[in-house]
Amino acid sequence: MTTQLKLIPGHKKELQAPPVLQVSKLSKVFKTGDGPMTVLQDVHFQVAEGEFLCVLGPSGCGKTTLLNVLAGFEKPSAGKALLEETPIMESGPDRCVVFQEDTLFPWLTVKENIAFGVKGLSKKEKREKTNHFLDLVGLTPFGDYLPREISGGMKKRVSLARVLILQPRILLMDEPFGALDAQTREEMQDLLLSLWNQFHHTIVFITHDIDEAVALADRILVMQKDPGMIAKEIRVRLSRPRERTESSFQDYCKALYQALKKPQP
Amino acid sequence: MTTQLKLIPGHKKELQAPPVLQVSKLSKVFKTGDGPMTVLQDVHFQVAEGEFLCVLGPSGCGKTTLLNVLAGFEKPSAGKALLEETPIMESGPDRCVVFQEDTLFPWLTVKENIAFGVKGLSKKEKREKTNHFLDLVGLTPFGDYLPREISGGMKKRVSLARVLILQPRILLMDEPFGALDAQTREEMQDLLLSLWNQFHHTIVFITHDIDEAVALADRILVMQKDPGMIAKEIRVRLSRPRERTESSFQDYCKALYQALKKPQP
Amino acid sequence: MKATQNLDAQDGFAMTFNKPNGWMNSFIPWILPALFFMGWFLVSRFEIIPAYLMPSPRQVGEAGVMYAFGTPGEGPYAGRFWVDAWVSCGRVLAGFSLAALFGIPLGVLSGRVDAMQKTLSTSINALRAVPGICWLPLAMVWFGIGYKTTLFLVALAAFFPIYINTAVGARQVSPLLFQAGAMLGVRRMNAVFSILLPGAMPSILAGLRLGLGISWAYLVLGELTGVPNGLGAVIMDARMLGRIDIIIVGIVLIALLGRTSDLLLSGVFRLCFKSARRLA
Amino acid sequence: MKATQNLDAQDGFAMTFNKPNGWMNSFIPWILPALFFMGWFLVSRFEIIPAYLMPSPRQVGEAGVMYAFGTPGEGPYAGRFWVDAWVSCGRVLAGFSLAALFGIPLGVLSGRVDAMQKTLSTSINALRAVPGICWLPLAMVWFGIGYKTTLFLVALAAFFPIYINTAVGARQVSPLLFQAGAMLGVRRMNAVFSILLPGAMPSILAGLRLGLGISWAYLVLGELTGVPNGLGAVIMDARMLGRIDIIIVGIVLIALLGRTSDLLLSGVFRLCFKSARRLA
Amino acid sequence: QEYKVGTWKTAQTIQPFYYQDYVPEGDQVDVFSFTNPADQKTALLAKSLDMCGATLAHAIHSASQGQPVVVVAALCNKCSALVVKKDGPIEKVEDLKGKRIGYVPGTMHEILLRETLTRRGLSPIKDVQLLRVDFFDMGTALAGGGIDAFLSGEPFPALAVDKGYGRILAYPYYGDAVGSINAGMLVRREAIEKNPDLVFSLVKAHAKATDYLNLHQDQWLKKASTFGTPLHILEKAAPNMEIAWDMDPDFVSRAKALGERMQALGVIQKQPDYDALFDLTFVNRLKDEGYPKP
Ligand SMILES: Nc1ncnc2c1ncn2[C@@H]1O[C@H](COP(=O)(O)OP(=O)(O)OP(=O)(O)O)[C@@H](O)[C@H]1O
Ligand SMILES: Nc1ncnc2c1ncn2[C@@H]1O[C@H](COP(=O)(O)OP(=O)(O)OP(=O)(O)O)[C@@H](O)[C@H]1O
Ligand SMILES: [Mg+2]
Ligand SMILES: [Mg+2]
Repeated sequence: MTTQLKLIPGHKKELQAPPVLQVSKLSKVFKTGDGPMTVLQDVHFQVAEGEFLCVLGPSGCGKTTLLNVLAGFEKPSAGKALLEETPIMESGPDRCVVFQEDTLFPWLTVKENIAFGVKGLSKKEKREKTNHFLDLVGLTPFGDYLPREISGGMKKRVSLARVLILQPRILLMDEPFGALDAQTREEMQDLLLSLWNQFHHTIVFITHDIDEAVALADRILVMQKDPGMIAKEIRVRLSRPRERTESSFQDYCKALYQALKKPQP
Repeated sequence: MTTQLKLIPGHKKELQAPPVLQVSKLSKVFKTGDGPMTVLQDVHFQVAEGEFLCVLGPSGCGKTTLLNVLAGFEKPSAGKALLEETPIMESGPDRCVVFQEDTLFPWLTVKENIAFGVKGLSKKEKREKTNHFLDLVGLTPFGDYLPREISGGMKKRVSLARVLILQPRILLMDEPFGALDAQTREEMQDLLLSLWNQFHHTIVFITHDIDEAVALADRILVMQKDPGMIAKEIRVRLSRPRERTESSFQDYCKALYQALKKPQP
Repeated sequence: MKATQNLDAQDGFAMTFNKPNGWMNSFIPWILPALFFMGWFLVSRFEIIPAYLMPSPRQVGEAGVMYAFGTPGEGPYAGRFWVDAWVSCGRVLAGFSLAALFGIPLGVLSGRVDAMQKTLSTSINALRAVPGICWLPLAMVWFGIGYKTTLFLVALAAFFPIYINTAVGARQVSPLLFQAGAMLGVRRMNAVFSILLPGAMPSILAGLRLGLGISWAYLVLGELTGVPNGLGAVIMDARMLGRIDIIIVGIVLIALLGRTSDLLLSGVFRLCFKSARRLA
Repeated sequence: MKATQNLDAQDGFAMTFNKPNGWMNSFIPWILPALFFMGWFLVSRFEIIPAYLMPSPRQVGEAGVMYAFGTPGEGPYAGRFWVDAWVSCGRVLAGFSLAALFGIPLGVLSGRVDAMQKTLSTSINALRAVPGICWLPLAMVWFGIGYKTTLFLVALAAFFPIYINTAVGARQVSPLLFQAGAMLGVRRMNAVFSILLPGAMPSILAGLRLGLGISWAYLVLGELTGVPNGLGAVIMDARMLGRIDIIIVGIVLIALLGRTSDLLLSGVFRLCFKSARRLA
Repeated sequence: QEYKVGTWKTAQTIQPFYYQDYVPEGDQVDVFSFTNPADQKTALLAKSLDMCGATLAHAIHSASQGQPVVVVAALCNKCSALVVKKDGPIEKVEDLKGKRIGYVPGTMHEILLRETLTRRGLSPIKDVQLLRVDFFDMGTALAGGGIDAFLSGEPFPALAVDKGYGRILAYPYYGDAVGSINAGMLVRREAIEKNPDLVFSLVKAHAKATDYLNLHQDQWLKKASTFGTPLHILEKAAPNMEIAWDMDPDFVSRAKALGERMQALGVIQKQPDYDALFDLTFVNRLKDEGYPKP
């Protein structure tokens, strides 16, 4: 595991590092039966090394589409998406995605799903590493279950574990905790934060939950709909751990609530 | 439509009506490969005519199982579930369910899905009624789309519309808004409340979202896990419309937050 | 909001093609037959295989024209095509319908009722390996010679894929859909028609299409004995007399009829059933 | 947390059965054959159909014993079974493997590449309606008489269901799984083996099972000409001589071998592939 | 009265198609065509047919299995030929040593082939390689080089000659044994017992049709060509085809010789009762009635 830890350039965080991800004037137009449809328009932002960025927006505003471009699944129609100055062309294990939908491999057990992307380790190391991350997401008793035998919430945890195990530089997360109950969701948020503190991933986290965004993010991009654009950018200047009951927390929530409401007529 | 409105005994609400649903000492044990598994144990509660009851509990505590018993999909292992003194044997359009999973018929359009359960109306009446409820859930432009062509959130709205159109006495809702973004969720909550005011359904609403429970319910049952039991019952004595920012609202939230945390060691 | 089904576009595995336009679309399916034909033409043009073994396209064309448009008496098989095609279509349709009549209900039962599945599957899976020709002597004893035996053989062959695919399809319909139906007031048997069959439709249609193809393929066997005409009978006669040209005419005609009936079947189902139109 | 797959229990449509215990489970599949056998026994016991048309179980049994255990020369077919079964199994295996070798890759291509689908589907859908016997004269010209022709005919018949089912299965694998794979570092061609084939496995296995059944059924055709032995050859000889008892022995043996090979195929796949074991 | 008759669609088995002209006024003859004697016989036994054609080998085989069939008239004689590759090295039967020969086990033609070989001092087991090939595929196999020779019935030999790849090496008729007998008309025993007049009507029609066609060979071949074989091939084959109806004790003794060969080969286990299998009463009754008129 040590070899891989070296790959995570956590130390760079202190230096004023250049942005890891740069999105400039990005637009995405889909051809549909009813003609072209602009889903993203002139989206422009940067993500710094080790930053926790949340993208908050209503359903259908293009959050997943944006993520797909960053992940390399979709090409931009206009503008650029750069990973350290290089245009993003392909997906790969340096930019891991936790999908909104269930994308576990149904023919693999929980353990096998988690171990799927691990390469270049001995069998034993691989097993140990898998068990470690299985434990991290609290699924130790369910390692040999198949995806169809566990609940939706548990599936999400497996999805998280199978990318965390790759210790990617950049984590792209698409409403990963949307399907969890309030309590588990908070646990998972705490877990994610602790892992982030440990490994210094750069995280782009998509959510439609205001509380969640405030609890997690260094910075929040509020997206509007039709076409998908960034309506507002809010830097969350709260120390961690954050307390939901604090009034400063609530202030951020209210501000975001307003920001989300505004563009609607 | 008038004929069906008569069926809704909204006027009874004023009289001290007997409970519509009575659940007493209900247990449910599933046989699994690893032996029997007690999912529900000694669950005991009543629902009055026209009441809005929320069941709040963590993932996997047995909420869906409880609902399945009330809907008539599962038989209790012990104890009773009575609908107006009669044991619940079968499911039927008097107890409509909005499921947690997607259960739209994939070969029917949005409109056809909504009209599916409507019986005994002329074609024209049926069409008008369908359009009315399509409008109620804000999907008028999407009437001719297929389920696979609309988003997860929109599917939930269709699921709601297709049972609302039957104007059932009892609505059983299993985390219906869990998949919606914060804003749309609030809209839907408002919509549900306004419909409830209009038609006086008796509602059993399952959620894992504390805010949602407080915003909606007359009474909240907090469930605990392993085995599924009712840990606490809280009557929400707030006038409607309720404001999330009010401190009394927040007090209820905190109380529930505590109640959910407690049983865990 | 319409999310187009772009199976090939995004997944990084399948090659991405520019959507061919309409003209291309109706052209592409003919590439393979055209190539094949060219090969055949060249082979016979340069007499790589002697004509008595592999008749030339011209010979086959002439035999085909004679078969289709000759006046009866002008030569063997002259002008018989229309009657043959007509009766054969009738027999295929009848046999196929019979197979569907048994295959779909039994398949639905097997797919949904465990005990039924257990009772039938072993026997049916064993029987489907039995060569059709083995049944011919038995069918003649059971049904006499003629139409009924023909029907039985064609129906038997088509039964297996229809039954198997219907069972698979019926098994895959989600129990949640039945719950939803029950909750919306669909009562027991009704659920078969309003939920089970539509839900299993893609699989059922696939089974029917396979079955229809096999019906044509077994026509030869069905018309081997006791019926005076039909495409299958002509093919067997031609085989008996070593008329390879007529056999090739038969191949082409049955391939055409098979494909046409396949398109018709799909078309009719799409026309009649929402589920066939909208699923898969 | 294990949610058992209770397709039948909850849905209000399918009948609910108490799970039959192990003893019952292995008993039920034999009900139908037993009933059938009893009917046959009674029919011949009371001579409802004369024995020369429908041999009695005893006669067939004797013919079967002679075929399997007789010493060569003791009578026609005596003791030939073991050699016949051995060579026929070999031919079926070879033809079936050949069909899988072409059918699976072409099916995968057709399922995932639109242009491929367009190029192949019309031709293949047309050809699958062509009776197998039509290919016999052509196959003899192409491959000469003997093993190769046998192989071709068996493989051709098995090809269609394998190809079609693989294509359907490949088409249904969710593009999201490929995205997930790509994100986890699975590179292009690798995705075929680690995602596409496992995802399409239930459908592929169904196709292979159908194909294997058809391989057996077409053995008769494959062994009609040019090979000296084999179950198909025996059946055709028996047919030529009108030995219905031997034909019935053939039916039973091929049904048994077909079923056995079907179970073996499923078993081997379940053993070798997680996806076959764990998906439906 | 209705008659159902089965036959092959070949020139030498064509007579049933003419029965209609020779049955009593108002009677109806339905002719069903088959490709295989076993199918016809099964249909006969299942009472789907009143009479059908069958090779004598098949009739003997059926009778030896105890099936209640009776031959009541001859159908055709000759019709067989041993064919080799046109430009091949084989000039006489002896040259077949070491060659591959196509045959169908259990048939007339197998017996004739073995007879031919043995008479020329070749052992069918040691000296040649017999290869199972369906009759209909023999021509293709010979042309393609898969086999060096085959023995089968017309029109395949004539066809092979006409198409230019085949040459007739020998005709397998030997007067002192099986001779040139080939096929006969079969009925159920029960029909003879219960309804001899019906059988007689058919035999009579058969005889008249046969004689008519023998007199009008052009019509015979023209009709036969409608089955699919070109006329000029049939004309070449004609000398090797003999349609017939009469049976005499000599005919039966040749059949016995055939039966013996079959038993020696193991095709049948025991000899049938030839007196029961061949019923000459119908042809004799016909002759007693003064047919054919001189
Ligand atoms: N491949 C596609 N072709 C056409 N339209 C598409 C495609 N993918 C997405 N869209 C459309 O783009 C819009 C934005 O979709 P997207 O999935 O990015 O929204 P989202 O913000 O992720 O919503 P949600 O919160 O519901 O997941 C939607 O209207 C969707 O229908
Ligand atoms: N048919 C069944 N057989 C066996 N176990 C079952 C069955 N249905 C549910 N369970 C188990 O019962 C427990 C409760 O399940 P249930 O679906 O009722 O939970 P829930 O509260 O609805 O959870 P969630 O919030 O995730 O929907 C789970 O552990 C589940 O695995
Ligand atoms: Mg999304
Ligand atoms: Mg639930």
